[in-house]
Amino acid sequence: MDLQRTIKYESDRVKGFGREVMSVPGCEQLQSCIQCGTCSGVCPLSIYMDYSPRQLMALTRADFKHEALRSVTIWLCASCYDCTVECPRQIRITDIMYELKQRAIKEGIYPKRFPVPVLARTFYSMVHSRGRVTESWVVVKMLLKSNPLAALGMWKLGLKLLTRGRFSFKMEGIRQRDQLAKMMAVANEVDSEHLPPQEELKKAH
Amino acid sequence: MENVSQKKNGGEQPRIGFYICHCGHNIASMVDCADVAKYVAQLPGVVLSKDYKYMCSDPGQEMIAKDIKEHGLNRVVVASCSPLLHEHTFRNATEKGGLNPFYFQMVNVREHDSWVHTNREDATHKAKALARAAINRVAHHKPLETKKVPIHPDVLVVGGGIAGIHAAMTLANAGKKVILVEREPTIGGHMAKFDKTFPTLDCAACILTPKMSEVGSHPNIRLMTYSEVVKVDGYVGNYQVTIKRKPRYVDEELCIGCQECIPACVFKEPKFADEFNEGLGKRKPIYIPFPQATPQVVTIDPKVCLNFNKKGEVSNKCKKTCVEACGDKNAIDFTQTEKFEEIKVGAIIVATGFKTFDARRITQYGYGIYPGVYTSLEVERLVNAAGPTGGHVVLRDGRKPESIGIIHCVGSRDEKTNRWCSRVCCMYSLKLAHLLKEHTGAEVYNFYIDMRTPGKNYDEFYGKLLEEGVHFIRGRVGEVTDWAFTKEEEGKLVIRVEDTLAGYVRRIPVDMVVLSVGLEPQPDAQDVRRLFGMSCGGEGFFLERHPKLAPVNTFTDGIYLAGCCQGPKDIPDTVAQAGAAAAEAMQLIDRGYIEQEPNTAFILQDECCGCKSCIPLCPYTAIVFDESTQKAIINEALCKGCGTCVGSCPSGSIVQNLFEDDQIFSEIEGVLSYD
Amino acid sequence: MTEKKWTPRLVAFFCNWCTYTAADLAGVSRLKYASNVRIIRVMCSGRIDPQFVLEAFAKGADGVLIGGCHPNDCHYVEGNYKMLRRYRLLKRMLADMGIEPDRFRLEWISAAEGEKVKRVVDEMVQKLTALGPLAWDKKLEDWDREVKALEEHVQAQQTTKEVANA
Amino acid sequence: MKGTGRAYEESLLAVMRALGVELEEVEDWNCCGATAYMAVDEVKACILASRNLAIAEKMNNKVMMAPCSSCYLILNKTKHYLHDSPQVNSVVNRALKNAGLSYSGNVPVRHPLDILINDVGLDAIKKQVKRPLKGLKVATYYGCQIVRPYATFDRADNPTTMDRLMEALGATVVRFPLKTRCCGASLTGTLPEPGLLCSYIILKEAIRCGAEVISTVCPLCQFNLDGYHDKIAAKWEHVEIPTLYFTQLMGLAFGLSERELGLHRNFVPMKKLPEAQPELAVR
Repeated sequence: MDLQRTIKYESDRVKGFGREVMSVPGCEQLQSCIQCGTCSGVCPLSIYMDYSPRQLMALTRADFKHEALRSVTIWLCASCYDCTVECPRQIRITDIMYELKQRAIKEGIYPKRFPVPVLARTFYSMVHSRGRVTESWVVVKMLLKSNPLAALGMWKLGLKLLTRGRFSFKMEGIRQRDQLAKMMAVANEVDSEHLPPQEELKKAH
Repeated sequence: MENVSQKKNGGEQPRIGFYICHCGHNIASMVDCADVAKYVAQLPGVVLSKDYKYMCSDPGQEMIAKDIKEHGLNRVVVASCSPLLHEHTFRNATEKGGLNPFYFQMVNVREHDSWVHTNREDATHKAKALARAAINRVAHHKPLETKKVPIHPDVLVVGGGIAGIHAAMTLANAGKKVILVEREPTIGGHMAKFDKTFPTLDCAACILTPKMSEVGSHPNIRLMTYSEVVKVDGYVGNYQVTIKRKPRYVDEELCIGCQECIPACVFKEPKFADEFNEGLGKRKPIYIPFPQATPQVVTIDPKVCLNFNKKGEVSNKCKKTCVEACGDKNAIDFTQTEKFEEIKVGAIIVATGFKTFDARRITQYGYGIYPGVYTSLEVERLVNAAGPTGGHVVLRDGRKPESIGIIHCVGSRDEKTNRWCSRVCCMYSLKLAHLLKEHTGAEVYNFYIDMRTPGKNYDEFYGKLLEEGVHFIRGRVGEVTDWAFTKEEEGKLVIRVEDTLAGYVRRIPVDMVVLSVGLEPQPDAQDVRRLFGMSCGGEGFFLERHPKLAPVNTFTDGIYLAGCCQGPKDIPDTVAQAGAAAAEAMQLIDRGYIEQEPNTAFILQDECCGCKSCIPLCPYTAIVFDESTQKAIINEALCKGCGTCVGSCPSGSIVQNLFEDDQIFSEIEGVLSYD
Repeated sequence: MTEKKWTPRLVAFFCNWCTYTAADLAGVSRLKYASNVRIIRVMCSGRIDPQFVLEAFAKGADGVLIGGCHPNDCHYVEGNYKMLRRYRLLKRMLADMGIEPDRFRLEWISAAEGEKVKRVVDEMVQKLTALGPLAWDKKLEDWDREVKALEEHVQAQQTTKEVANA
Repeated sequence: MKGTGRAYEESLLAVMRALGVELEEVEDWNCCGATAYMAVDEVKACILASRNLAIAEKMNNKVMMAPCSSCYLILNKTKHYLHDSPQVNSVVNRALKNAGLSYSGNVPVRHPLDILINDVGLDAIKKQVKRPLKGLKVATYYGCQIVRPYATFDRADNPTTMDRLMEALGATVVRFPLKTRCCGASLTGTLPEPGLLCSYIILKEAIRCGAEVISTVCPLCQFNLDGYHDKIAAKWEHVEIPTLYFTQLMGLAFGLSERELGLHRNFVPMKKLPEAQPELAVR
């Protein structure tokens, strides 16, 4: 039997992480969490999570940054907002999940080959460059990046979609891409921390 | 202006003594008291300026009295807490020094300064400005006399729950005449519905009903059930209260409580939802809520009685078998109508109680959707031997539950419904867990956020429940549904919850769900508040004058609070509070008179131009027009001192004592002159 | 005293029963708000003479706040309505005199609303800071001077007329 | 909406045409920045959404109708952020300005369901019903994002707008406790098991409640509940029940053709269709 020490020392905390998250608009209420577990109780995905949403709130507030950002939980969140609506302290848990997802992507510490963040990034870059998404390409790119083998299993569904006119490989895009680019330029100015380029990400794993 | 005021005060130069209180660290930590005292010392008219640790203490008060004599002070200013708290104290100290008590002015540098600001420099600056204003103002003060008004010795108690019952009994036993008004047909309130009481598990009826019948027969108590207060006039010591007496169609004097009319009713079976049993049982149109109801008088419900039409008018369509059964007692009287009665009292105790949270508001717990979901109050009736099932716990479909989930904090500690902790739910949930286990032998699960058992022998009771094998799961339930995912869940109600201590999300199938509903203000609390001139806190419970030092007083003198109308509390606390309210009321009426703040207004007859614009403004019709002199006159006995007429007199000829124009102008100048 | 940055001066008239008590509650609850406010207690908002407001502005206040009981809740039945009537009129008059509407405000604050005292004071101080100093006392002086100059001018003209007539 | 949600677009346009509601596509719209995008950058998601809002405002429309739950949510969320957070507001406004756009917050973002019930009204809808869905048992499935978290036109815990709409069409609405439970759509593509389980539970429960068809308001939900029956059967059990857009059901009741409503694009076919009722059609 492998024994593991589970104790946490003060040095395991990244002091200020919780404060930082709680200073983001929409995440302030986390301060008043009473750890009642309603969020986990209503979450349809909590049955697959390593940390329950409640635990994730506690970890975040207590500055356990690495534990929180490495958690599968944030990638399992389907944004159904049930927790946000039910929380007796009106904590916007879904928004906090988004905040943690963003941080995990920025820091590049999400689980390896885990498809959700890859989808998010692929979706993101396509919108960034073209203004719209073409579902087929997102899915294909995502599968190739995360799990090429699984792609084979999806062909059947794809075929069905094609025959019903619901799936098209024609690239969608908006006409005024420059307009969007200008808008994004402002955001990039503000947000000096750009996404790490793909290569760096690969190195990180 | 200086000269004018001196002339008015008999030409006497003001010799002002100024004191600033540290209030321990409360003021001193944010305001540099010594600096303020130094600043005030150099203001005109100030003879003496001191800072002191606790001005309200005996030495503090004695210091004022001593300084007045030694330094020949004729004005006193104290900067400390709110005048609503200690103005009276320092006026007394001023009087002790041989001055008229109204030569005093108070500066609020705690509630309005040190407690609400964060920058010491700014707070000190503000304290100086406020002190300066008071120094300016006090120079214009005049000697005044308080008026003594006799007090009516009777007390009105509103609400006949355990709080009202105890308050009424305490007063009545002390020889005071009490009028107890209850809106329902019987007194007893919520407590009468309970089965057992925590933590001792003594039977609620056994300890309550003797008190109820004592109230019913006490020579000093006049019991008015099925009645409501509709109007309150007057002021402390002299209230005129109008009480509406609803028709119960039974003469309370003539009914002897034999209840022979009930079986005689044309409805052979009881078929109308019984309020006392939370709708779980049935009653007839003529009924007595429960066997020990006080008074022992039946009531006829015109909404369902056949002798009334839809509009509630007597139709005489029924055979009136009840009247027959009553025979020559002749107690049933269909001619009764709503009556209004005016009474006079000196003090009022408001004990109007609470309402339980409507569990339908939290749809995900399925109350009103799944028949297996009950409120805690319904379960109180289910486990009660006198309840609708004779104390047998059977579900609405007739089954006996094998597993029961009790959900705490339903409508408590929830920003979306009620923010506050209802204080009694943890303990009554434990009690119900015990009783349900005892009655059914079922597996009982308690779902709680935090277990709150702070009370004498309360935590021991929790320990006992743990030993009894009741399951405790720390987690607020997400949902109660009836869809099954596994075999074991089929035909059951499934509680989905995170067991936060074990760290798992769990699905627990049960037969019966008990929602421990919280306590909230009565739906008409706002109307009652207006009726009695009280305030409500943000959550809607009546506001006490001070949370620590005046917990049963309201902001209106002579009106006191008892029980859950002031906030959720358990029976011991309610009884203690009811006793306190009774003592406060006695303190008032036993003194025999009250001193009224001399802040009434008067009209300078030489300056009044007779325009009459003040007359319609007075809500108390205290201003009359003297046709012979063509001037308005204020009846001081009727004036309550609001000053509305003063603020609108076009010729400036009305003066309000304690709030004279000069005094306020000098205060305005004062707060703005220090920069 | 060292040279301090200008901060607005806010004079508040609070009724004894509701708003003054609410301010006490804010204190007891240790809510924190701007220290620029100076509270003056009156028994009822109905007591507040329009002259008090004018006097406050004239003596250098940058804003005036009036606090009374909510409608229907007045301790003296309807003093707050009387204040409301005066407030409406006074507000228009002040606007004519060049005082921005944000400088004069009436709020119903019940004894339970300590939080509202904080919010209203903070909001008002924020607005006053944005508006800058009113310095009405200086303006009044200017007006006095103008009026005086005008009077002198008229008088001088009259004198010249008289002289000419003579 | 040209992709997987194509049938929604077709049926929505057909139904709105029948009811006389004028629709105009937001010119050169861009992606709203839904769930996946939010995960990468919230502010940028808001910028994306605000571009659509700004264009809609420029086009002088009274209302912006967002038929997809995700878009509806994100556009509303952006409005909230712009209102509540000065930081977000300033960045977004600068971004808009840089692109020569502006948004004042005047155009409300509303869901077709909201517009149909509250503006068009059930009476007007009833008038269009030519083939009532008599006897058809419908489970109304709202999913997550239209009533959560910004429940503006219906209750978050127990929405009823679609129930009332279906009843107006003549259908029987079954009691369905999972009407707002998440379908897991945002996961199915990436983490099949949890996503599929969510769908499986919803389908199974709809059948248990006696429904013959699930009515949905969101292209993602429709795709998710409709598209994976074989996978669910392989993993758990065979649960087959058709999932239609509420607009498709409306169209059927209005007597529009199956082709017009894009019914052929659904995977699980609707077996039981309302029969034409000549006397009603004549009237």
